[in-house]
Amino acid sequence: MRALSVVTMTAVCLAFAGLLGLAVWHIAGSPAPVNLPGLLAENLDASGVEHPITAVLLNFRSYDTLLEIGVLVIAGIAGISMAKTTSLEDPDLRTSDSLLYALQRWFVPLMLVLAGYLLWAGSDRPGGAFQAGAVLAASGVMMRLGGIPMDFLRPGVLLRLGLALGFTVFLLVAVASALAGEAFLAYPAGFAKPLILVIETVLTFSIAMVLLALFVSAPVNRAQEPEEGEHE
Amino acid sequence: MTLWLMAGLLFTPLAWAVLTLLVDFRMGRAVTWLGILVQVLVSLGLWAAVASDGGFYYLLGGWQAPLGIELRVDGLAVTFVLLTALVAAACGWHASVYLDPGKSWHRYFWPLFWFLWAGLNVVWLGGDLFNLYVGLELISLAAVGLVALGGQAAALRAAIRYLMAALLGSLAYLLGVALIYGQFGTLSLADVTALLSDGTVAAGQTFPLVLMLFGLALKTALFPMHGWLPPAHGIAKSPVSALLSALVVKASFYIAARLWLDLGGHLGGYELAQLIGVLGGLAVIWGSWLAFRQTKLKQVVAYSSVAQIGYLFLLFPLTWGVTDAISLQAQQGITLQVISHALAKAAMFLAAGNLIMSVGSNRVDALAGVSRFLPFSLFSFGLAGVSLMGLPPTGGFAAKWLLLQASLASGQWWWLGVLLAGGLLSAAYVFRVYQASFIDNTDTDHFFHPPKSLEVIPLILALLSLGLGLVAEPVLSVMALPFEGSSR
Amino acid sequence: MIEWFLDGMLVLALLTTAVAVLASRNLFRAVVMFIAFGLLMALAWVRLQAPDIALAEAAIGAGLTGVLLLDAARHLGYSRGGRPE
Amino acid sequence: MTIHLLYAFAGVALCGIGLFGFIRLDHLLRKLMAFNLMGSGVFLVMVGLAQRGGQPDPVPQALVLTGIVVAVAATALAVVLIRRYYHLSGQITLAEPGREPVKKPAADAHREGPTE
Repeated sequence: MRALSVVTMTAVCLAFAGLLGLAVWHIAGSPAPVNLPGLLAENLDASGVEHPITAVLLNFRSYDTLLEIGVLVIAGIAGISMAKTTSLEDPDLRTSDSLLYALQRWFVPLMLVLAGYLLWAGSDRPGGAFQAGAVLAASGVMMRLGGIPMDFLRPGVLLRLGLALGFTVFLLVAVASALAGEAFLAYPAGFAKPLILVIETVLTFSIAMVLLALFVSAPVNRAQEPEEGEHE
Repeated sequence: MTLWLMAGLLFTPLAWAVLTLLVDFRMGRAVTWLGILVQVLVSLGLWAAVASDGGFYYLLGGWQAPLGIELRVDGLAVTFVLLTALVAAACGWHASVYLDPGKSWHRYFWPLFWFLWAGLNVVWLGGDLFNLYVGLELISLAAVGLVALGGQAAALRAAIRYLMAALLGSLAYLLGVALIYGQFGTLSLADVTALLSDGTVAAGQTFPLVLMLFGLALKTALFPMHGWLPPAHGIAKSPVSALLSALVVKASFYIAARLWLDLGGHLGGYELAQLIGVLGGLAVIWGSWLAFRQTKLKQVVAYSSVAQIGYLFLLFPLTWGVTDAISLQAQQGITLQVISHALAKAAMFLAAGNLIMSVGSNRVDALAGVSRFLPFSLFSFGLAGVSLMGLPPTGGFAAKWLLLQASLASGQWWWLGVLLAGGLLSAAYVFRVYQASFIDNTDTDHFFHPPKSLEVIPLILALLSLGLGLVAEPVLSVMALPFEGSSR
Repeated sequence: MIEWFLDGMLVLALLTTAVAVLASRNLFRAVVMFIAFGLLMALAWVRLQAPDIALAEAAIGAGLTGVLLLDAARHLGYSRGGRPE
Repeated sequence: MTIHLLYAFAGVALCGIGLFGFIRLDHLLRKLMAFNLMGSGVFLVMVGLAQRGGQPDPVPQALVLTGIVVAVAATALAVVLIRRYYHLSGQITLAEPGREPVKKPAADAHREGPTE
């Protein structure tokens, strides 16, 4: 019975991959009728940044990015809503490893520098808030594994402020131009570059914070609620 | 003015999500009341603006598609924006009384609630395929977070199952989007439609559309992919269940319907349309039967959602290869079905929550004798049930009447059986609950009486669902509003 | 021609590690293979002229997701079966 | 056929492998990894297919960056849920733990506040 279901599943997955491959092959046969990269290159000057991907993420399609940060914040909220509240200095979580210690001594400062560079590079070459935020979070994880307590990651008001900061700044910039009579998320003429830089900086911080909070909030509390109509 | 309304509509839910994240439950409740007021007023204003001046494309950041993201603000979209404002306001109000402020994790209800609302508006207005994907993920993750909030193992199992189904669905949709972008070089749905209609791109590549529809059907819990829905909707807190059943599953269906109406004529086919219709029909019958067999009250309501969602998928066969008049009739029927089910199901879940709260058990047979104590909640439950059955003059009746006419006019008489059987079976499961509540049970006299406001909210929603049939004409007229396409 | 060979090898390695992630009996091993897969993906993005994604994949895909899964695997026990004390 | 298209086909294969793992494996962490493999496959198709002419296209690259962040958010949420679920039930699959125990009917129902 189980063998039969494996065969069926394999057949289904093979059929799926086959159809998908066929579709890709057919589509690749003719060029796309809309030349979006060309259009992008024409409008790049108006975007305020030189790196096309940053221009797409934070100007042309900034709405996607705003919502995406929202998704990240939701994950963060769900994470801290289940977080353990008693103690972050759980001895179990501390890894007393000399290798890790050495890594921490040498790598953490290096990673902080790298995060700063990635953030700064974002406007004209590869790099940007996401990469920088991830690197920042990774250095935080390393410090955490080394046993540094990180009290600010307790589910308190500080953590929530940190989660919300990047999103709030982004949202305020978005609505400010709308109040001035332009479209939501439009940057005022001439201010695109500094505003994008500000947004990227706070986003880096918030992204790192969310990712770190999700890592730290190992959910081991007993807080729980009975199903409606069930008794404890 | 309209521009400010749009900015308010996009800004308010996101801003309130952040605000409520920063404060505790009680404060969040007060802040939320204000936010609900703002959002309802803005939604009403936008609806009125579109009703008087017609729809338009809203360019985010001032960039035109395909470079930027355009929102499609038409009559149907603003109708759903208004519906969302109504139902979410009711659920938010209910939750603010229903949830216990003493439990620390309930403070996170409010930010998730507002993110969910924001995501729903993204979907109703979305005109960009990738933006819709992000909107769907926003909704899914917020919904999963709400189901899991403070829950025990069973709630977590339901939440994880829901999350896995939602993730697979989103990925299938995204894969379809990737193929569409490869083929057309644009992500704007309007552009893709235009390229197909003027023959720049030859039709015939069905697979991307099938992939997207599969993903969306999984997220809408179409039979036989409905397994994740009853546990998740059954175990969540009642206001959350109401939001999920009334609005969240409609969001993925709405995208599927928009895709089908725009692209189905070029990329779809008769067999595909009939297949989806058959699955919808099976969902109606199988879901109703399972609803009849459940022993827990909220499971009855959850399986009833599986059945009622089935009706929606009759849109696919009834709009493929038929005349414009029949297609419009089917679309109107489905729109009414979405609205009336949203109102009725929200009423039903909220009323069910009240009933469970007062008898202290979630079993159907525990309701014995409740008819003497809770006429209001029971009455709301019944009124909502009447709309689900499709008796006149409810919105459910108007919807099914239109679908019936469309089936006959297009010669697809076999859907009549589905409509008839679905109505009878839903009568069966609603009466079963009623019968349980009227069994005279003399030995118990300890029912908890919920606050009056909790009883009023489902009653209002049920009455709205009931009255929808009487105002079907004006509600449907917004669909025919003039739509001013962008300058392209 | 040498380019095609190298890319072919990379694709082959990607698919092999992907299968290894799913097939390995030991959960811990599977996670390690998953991290290796993430690093190979970063290489693939470089070959696709997408350095931004390569950076993000290395930092997020391989790095953070990997650490997250490793930590979870440690807590859940390395294999199927009962909970560790 | 360009190198980019080769990677698109690698993405197709990854989608197939990931899908198989996703529906076949019961262990939740493994399911999650299969989901991520499938996601990588989708991203490869997206970029590889769009760049089939050999020129880089920043738009799908930006979309994939967004997609990666969304995927990591979903993964992190799933890990949190799975760990808590494991902690509360000792289970790492979605299998039902036998039939649920039969509850006593309403006879023992007692008065409860709005929080049940």
